[in-house]
Amino acid sequence: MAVVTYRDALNQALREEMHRDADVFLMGEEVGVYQGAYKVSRGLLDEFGPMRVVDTPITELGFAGVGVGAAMVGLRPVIEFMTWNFALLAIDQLVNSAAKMRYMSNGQVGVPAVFRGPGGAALQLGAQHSQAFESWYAHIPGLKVVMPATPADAKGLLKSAIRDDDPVVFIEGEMLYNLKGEVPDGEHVVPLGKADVKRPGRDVTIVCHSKTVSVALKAAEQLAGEEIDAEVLDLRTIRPLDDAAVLQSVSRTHRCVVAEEGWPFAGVGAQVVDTIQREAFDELDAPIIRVTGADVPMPYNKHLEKAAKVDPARVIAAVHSVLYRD
Amino acid sequence: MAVVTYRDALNQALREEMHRDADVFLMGEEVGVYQGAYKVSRGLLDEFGPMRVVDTPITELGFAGVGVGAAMVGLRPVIEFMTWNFALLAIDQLVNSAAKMRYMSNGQVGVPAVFRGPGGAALQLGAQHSQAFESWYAHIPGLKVVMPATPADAKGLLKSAIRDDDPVVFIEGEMLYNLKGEVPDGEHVVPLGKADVKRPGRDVTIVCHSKTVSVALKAAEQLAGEEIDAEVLDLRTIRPLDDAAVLQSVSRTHRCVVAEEGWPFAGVGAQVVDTIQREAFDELDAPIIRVTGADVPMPYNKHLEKAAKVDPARVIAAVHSVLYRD
Amino acid sequence: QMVLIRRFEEKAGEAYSLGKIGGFCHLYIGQEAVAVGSLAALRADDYITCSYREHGHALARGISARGVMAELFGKAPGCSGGKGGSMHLFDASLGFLGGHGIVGGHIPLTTGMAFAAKYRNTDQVGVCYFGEAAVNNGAFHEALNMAALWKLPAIYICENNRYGMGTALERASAIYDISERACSYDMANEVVDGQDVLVMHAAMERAVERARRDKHPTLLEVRTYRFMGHSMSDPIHGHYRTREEVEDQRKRDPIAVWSQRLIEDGLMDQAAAKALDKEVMEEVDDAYKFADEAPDPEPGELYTDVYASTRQPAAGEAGAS
Amino acid sequence: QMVLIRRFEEKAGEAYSLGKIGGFCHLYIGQEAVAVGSLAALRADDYITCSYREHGHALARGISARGVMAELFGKAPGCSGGKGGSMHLFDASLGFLGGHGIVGGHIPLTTGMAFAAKYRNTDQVGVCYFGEAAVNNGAFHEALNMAALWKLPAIYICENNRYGMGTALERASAIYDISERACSYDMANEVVDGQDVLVMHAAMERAVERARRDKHPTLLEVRTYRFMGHSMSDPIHGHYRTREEVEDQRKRDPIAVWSQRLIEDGLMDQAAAKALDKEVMEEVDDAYKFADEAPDPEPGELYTDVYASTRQPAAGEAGAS
Ligand SMILES: Cc1ncc(C[n+]2csc(CCOP(=O)(O)OP(=O)(O)O)c2C)c(N)n1
Ligand SMILES: Cc1ncc(C[n+]2csc(CCOP(=O)(O)OP(=O)(O)O)c2C)c(N)n1
Ligand SMILES: [Mg+2]
Ligand SMILES: [Mg+2]
Repeated sequence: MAVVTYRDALNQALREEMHRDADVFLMGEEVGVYQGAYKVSRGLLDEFGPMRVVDTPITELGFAGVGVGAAMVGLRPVIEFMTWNFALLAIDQLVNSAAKMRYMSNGQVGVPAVFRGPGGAALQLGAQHSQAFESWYAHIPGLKVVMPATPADAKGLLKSAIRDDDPVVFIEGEMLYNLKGEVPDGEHVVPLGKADVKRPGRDVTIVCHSKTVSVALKAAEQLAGEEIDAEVLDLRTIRPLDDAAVLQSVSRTHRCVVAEEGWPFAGVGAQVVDTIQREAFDELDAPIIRVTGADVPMPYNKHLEKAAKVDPARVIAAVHSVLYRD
Repeated sequence: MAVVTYRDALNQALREEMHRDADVFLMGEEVGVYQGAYKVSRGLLDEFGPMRVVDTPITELGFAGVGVGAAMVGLRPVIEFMTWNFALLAIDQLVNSAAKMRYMSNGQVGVPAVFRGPGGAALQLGAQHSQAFESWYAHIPGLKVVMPATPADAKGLLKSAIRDDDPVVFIEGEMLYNLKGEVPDGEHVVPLGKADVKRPGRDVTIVCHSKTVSVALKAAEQLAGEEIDAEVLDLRTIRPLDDAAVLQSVSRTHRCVVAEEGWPFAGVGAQVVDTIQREAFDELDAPIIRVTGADVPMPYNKHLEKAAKVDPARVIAAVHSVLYRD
Repeated sequence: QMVLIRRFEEKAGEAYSLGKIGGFCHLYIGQEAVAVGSLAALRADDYITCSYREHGHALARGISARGVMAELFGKAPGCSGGKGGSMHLFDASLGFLGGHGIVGGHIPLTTGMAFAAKYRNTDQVGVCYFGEAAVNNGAFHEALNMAALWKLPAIYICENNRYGMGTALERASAIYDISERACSYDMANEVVDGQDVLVMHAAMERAVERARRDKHPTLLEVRTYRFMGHSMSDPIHGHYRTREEVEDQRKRDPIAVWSQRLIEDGLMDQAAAKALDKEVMEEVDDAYKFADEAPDPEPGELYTDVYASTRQPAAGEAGAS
Repeated sequence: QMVLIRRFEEKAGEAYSLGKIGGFCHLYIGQEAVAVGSLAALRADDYITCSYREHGHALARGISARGVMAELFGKAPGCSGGKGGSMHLFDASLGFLGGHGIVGGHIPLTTGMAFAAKYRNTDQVGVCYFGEAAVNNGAFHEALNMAALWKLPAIYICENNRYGMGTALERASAIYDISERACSYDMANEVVDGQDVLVMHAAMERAVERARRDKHPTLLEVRTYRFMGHSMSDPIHGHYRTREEVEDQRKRDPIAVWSQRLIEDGLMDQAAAKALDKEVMEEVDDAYKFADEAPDPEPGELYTDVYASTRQPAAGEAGAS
């Protein structure tokens, strides 16, 4: 097991898959000469050349469509959005082209493409650059949505996403790129659609994904000090959601908190709550509490920004309330 | 009270508001010479001229941005999307410009614009033309989302939306345009943010909006035959959601079904469920069941399409299950 | 082929009025020479995408009248299994990669297919058909810039029928000659008479050669005209154009132009023309009968082809609940 | 003013390295003559929008150094209350309608402001500043087409500094002369030397006259250069350009060009130049001190200005829960 950063884990996945399959190529803004806006693609241009590592103009709608078109005829594009905020310009191609092609064509034409890049907030990037859209993409039948929280998952899930025959929305975390963690050597693939217990526990289930996983783990540590044993369940894939894993955990703990970085209204957590109360109504000893980003555009000021984000304190408060400890 | 169609009610609202306020103008594809793709703007070009009823090129991103820009300097644009499916191309302007301008500018610059057009499915328009995106827009702080189900609400809510100082996403129903109903004569304004009990009942609450309101009413009628007295609560405004009205109804009926046209994952109904279980956990005698559109791109074949849509039978089945009658 | 398309569309219009075809239905009557003349210049392995007004292109590319008509009827043997519909005709085996419903949305797709041809170093060509109203859309601008920048074997065929729904070209575009838009991308361009199938064919052959051999994309502005309404719900001449204008344009009916020439050149006589028409009518009637009697897709088809795996994500069952 | 911007940006860079400014910070050093020369040709009631590289425009338009610096520090007295940040500077009273962070996104906004001017029949002008990389984006295409089609009083100023982040113009655009893109819209256009403030001013005055008097929009391609990295996190010359190129470009420093001329023309001497610089330095230091000591926004500000009514939608409280 080597310790690598989330960034390098993604870089390994790209390199390995491009070696494995000549149909895999990377396209996006600054992925080549600039080595990637966040250096995820460092070294790939030199290694694979400009036909397989393609710098594009700032035309998200256009190059997303190019990726879909190339995938329609059998290539396996990995389309990088510098951030998912900019992908709003391309969303018509993801929703109206990528997600529907297989269905409209009665299975004749699939779109084996991966759309990836960092989502959510970083530090003081302001309202237009600090948004989490996973619940949007997960709303769309035809798309899959993957959000790794650790270097090992980042590598293993990206490899699966590239090999998947359906369009995959792969949302990374800008704040996670420098996160270090152990990654199994050699071929390491993590299946899509499987949640992962990042910390087992008996008293309460904290459902989370992406950046909120480390927040939940921090909260769980502190809670352990209060004799509260929290289970941290990392969804990893948002669509298809691993309902079984969620229900299984909650039917053991009977209490649940759902944390996510995004806005509350119709977020991923709302779907998790719906599923739990529908399928495990009698298992619940308390209402499920969600912890989400504040329901406002992200402010620039660092204190306001901090207050808008999910932190261990708010997760702990939610756990206390589902345990009626407050 | 005059009986008018939903289409004409909208037309009246536009005409009256354009007479009332010279800053109000209508812009979009085919709104003028063609009299509106769905004839909602019939007669307005002749009455107000080409400066206030503006035909645009097929450039949703562009003319949505034009609307936002005009609103930033004080005009009150009503931007028509021929359908909300096409608005995906403009969504960057709604989310990154309209929804955030007031916040980013510290309250200096608001965007008093209305974006309107038909949403959801009609008949056999296929996968790209049959989508309901209300949960997407309602996810965004800074936007308001309004969806009238009757001619009276269509008129009253559109007038409120036009007078509102924030960007309003106003989603009509193509299948509702010919719906007839009584509309109060003279000035008729319906406030945003208020749900409406379309049918009072004691045994179960059916939360719905837009096209599912008539479906719920049909279901309620049949249920009455089985001695089940269903309350039909029309949300009318999706954001801000009238939580108080929902909670009030459910705490009387103790049982709830949530119906919506859109896809299930993180839909509007998921948010309603989250709110109810959080705020009225002990009031619930059964899990809340959602009835949604099938989780697939809309098929063209009419039988498959019918099977994909919400209908009274599925609402009734859901009511039976929350009443443990099956 | 032009006659086939004409008769097919007439029949489709008939079926629509009988309620056998639903949804939006955009007829190609008046523009037949564009699809027929241009597609004849392509190879079997080239890639084609169209807008929603694509019945003619589908037939000209070789999808059977039965396959297209059955799709319009939404039946299982339709070329998209009855799940796509009039706006979404597909036949991957012919490189016919859709009917697309979002104006301009398929232009970048074609750029991507041309990219794939270059990537794989084949000499395939990607061809995209769209209307003149689509050139004002950002997707057109972004897609053509990349095709020219990367020297891709793509051909963009703008079928300029003067109107986008009820909006005349000059009320939507700041310039009248769409072909001039090519200058923004330093792209080859030509204005073509779309009512003369031979002229269309010749221009297309030049474009195909540029793409296949020189890897240089082309923008063709094809001047044509829509004889019918925008879709079945639109009158032939609404508020936006006059009966006179339509009548006047009908004088240059592409089929008349063509048969006249054949007759002048002695390549065909009235009898042969009649025979051809009869033959075509039979094919169309057969297609109609086939479509009418064909089965609907199985109810279970509702949930297939959402993903490569037939399995539905959990939310799917919720939706069906 | 150019000197003010230069010193201000140097100070901002300093503050950034000290961690007093966070997020993305895009300096305007090297391009000062563009904002100063062009904005001087405008009237107080005209509308201006910019990209995220807008510190210079904000200062040139008259937002105080204190107001801009405090915003970069995220402080309450900042011109956007500390909630907007470096990329989102606003002062509605000056018609300075933002700093915008989505490349190309503000171009249609300006078209809308110009539309409003025409709608109200005032003779205001809408001016939009954006980089050369934005011209490949669909928003540019759609916005300029409408401005030309509707004859709106808009001026589109493309600050061509040769690079969009690490991508050279010629690697992103199929044509080198951006001004030629105007031909797609039959729009007036000009190529301007952006390093000479007087040349810039003269060109802008012509454009303003066309807009104000003739209601005819203009696309100005302004040739300039970015002396620093794309943002604070980007080295001055990364993999994408050479030190030599940067050094070479620095020879045409807009401030040197300008002061040299003044001195040649005897309008200024070295002493006066020094004095001016000193004065400016004091203003910038004052701004820095002010920003550093200024208070943060009240915690409650997190929830204000989301809607006109301060009241939050129910979901808001959920989010805060
Ligand atoms: C993005 C988008 N906006 C609007 C529509 C509605 N619409 C369908 S066809 C059409 C007109 C297109 O005209 P043109 O491109 O000239 O093609 P034609 O119909 O003349 O063949 C419009 C506005 C759409 N399908 N997509
Ligand atoms: C739609 C979109 N895509 C990508 C980005 C990321 N980005 C920010 S600035 C920039 C380069 C823009 O270059 P240019 O337009 O030339 O302006 P300059 O920075 O040179 O002033 C990019 C790619 C963005 N902000 N918006
Ligand atoms: Mg047309
Ligand atoms: Mg630049």
